[in-house]
Amino acid sequence: MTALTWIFDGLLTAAMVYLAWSLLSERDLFKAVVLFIAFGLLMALAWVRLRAPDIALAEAAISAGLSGVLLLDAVGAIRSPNPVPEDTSSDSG
Amino acid sequence: MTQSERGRKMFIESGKKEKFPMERHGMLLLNRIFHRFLLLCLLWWVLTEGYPGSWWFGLPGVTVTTAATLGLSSRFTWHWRPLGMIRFVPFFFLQSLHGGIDVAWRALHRQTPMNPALFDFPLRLPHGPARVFLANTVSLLPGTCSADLSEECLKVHVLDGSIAIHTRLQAVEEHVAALFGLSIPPAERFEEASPHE
Amino acid sequence: MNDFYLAVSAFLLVNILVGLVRILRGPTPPDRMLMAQMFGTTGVGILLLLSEAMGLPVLRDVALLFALLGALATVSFVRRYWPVEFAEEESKE
Amino acid sequence: MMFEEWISSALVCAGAFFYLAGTLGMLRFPDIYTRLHAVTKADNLGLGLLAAGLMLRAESWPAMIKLALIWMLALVTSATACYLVANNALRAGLPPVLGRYRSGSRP
Repeated sequence: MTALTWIFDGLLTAAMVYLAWSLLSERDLFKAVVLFIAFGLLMALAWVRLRAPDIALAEAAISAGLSGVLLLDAVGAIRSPNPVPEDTSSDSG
Repeated sequence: MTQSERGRKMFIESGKKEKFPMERHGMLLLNRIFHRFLLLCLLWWVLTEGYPGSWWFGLPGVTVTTAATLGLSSRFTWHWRPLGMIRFVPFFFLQSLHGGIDVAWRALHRQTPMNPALFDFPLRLPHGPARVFLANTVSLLPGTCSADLSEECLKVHVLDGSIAIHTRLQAVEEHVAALFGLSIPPAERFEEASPHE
Repeated sequence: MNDFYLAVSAFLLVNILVGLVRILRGPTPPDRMLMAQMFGTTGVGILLLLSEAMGLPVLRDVALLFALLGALATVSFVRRYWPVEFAEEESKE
Repeated sequence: MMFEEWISSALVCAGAFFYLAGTLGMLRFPDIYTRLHAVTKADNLGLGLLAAGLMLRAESWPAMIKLALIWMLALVTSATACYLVANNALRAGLPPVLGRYRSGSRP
């Protein structure tokens, strides 16, 4: 355990706690989903630091692959169609 | 021009194998099966990092996968020319390095100087995987980003509209054509000026 | 030598944590989504460095999975959350 | 051996530098299209140089090829994602910033 590992682990833990808090207290659902995807990545890194690469593998597949896609799909189904451009009218083509 | 017609004809004929005589067809099929089998074996070897015990599981898996790919992908065969590949890879590396340093300079500069523009780049490549490959390559080369692949044009977003973007993209297109063994008509001269200025 | 790789991976971690700002205040949803993809890419880099620093070659498989699934969330975002193309086609028919 | 290690370290540092440039680009570039450039650059050069540096120190041939495979996989996925986002943004009518731009003086 050198000082560098302490720094790395401390940063990772602090970022995860901050990210968890901000995604739970977020009102905008889409923003919360994106934060959740980022959180899943840091979670996988944490499993790696705990020397559990198999769980990290599962975490990567579930958080990046499965939950991200499912949650985005759900948020898209909840919201009205064509939600993105707020400052531009439907000037497509 | 005749060369380009020949290239297109070759491209069209590569899709319909049933015109060949029966024996030739069989040989080609065997050849293809063999190549695919070798490729999948290589992939398995790489994925297991050469662990010898894994071949008990790997060989049956590779065999089944070879059979499955033959059943699934008869339409999407394409051939990369080795010579084109040897020319393409260093070209791609040099171009990415050059463009990457350029974009990094813009990002690190105090004022982020840039001059973004949208270009319509007329395509000379025939329809098919070569065009998709070109669009992806253009996206990967920093400084350019393909935004819309339509019937005749590739809409490209560039970070700096004042550089000779057409010449650069034509060079990329020629390399892709060489990679796929296609011949394309000679380049036309373009006015190298930003259309939005 | 291991310290060097750990230091670089800590640097990359700081890098994505700074990029978190873009998720929190990106003006449009695609900006946020792009930053999530950036998280994935940087995560691949961190995992490769950690596999060298910690002496765990298994982590390359985790990195492979991240590279494979990293863009999946973006694709789902474009097709499901922000389906402009489908809306256009429906309105034409 | 020493020489190889130096080259490897230099390549890893260069990769980290391009990651930094990509993040800074994400933060500072004016619109979604220009930010796409930053992301694909981090994918291509950052990961590429980093993987190249680690390839020099890989313990076996398959490990080396696997690193290259990871890089190529990341290239394919990032190119696809880049095209999808840019195309969709264009269709949705998100206006790109065009013409000369410097931070602080939006045209």
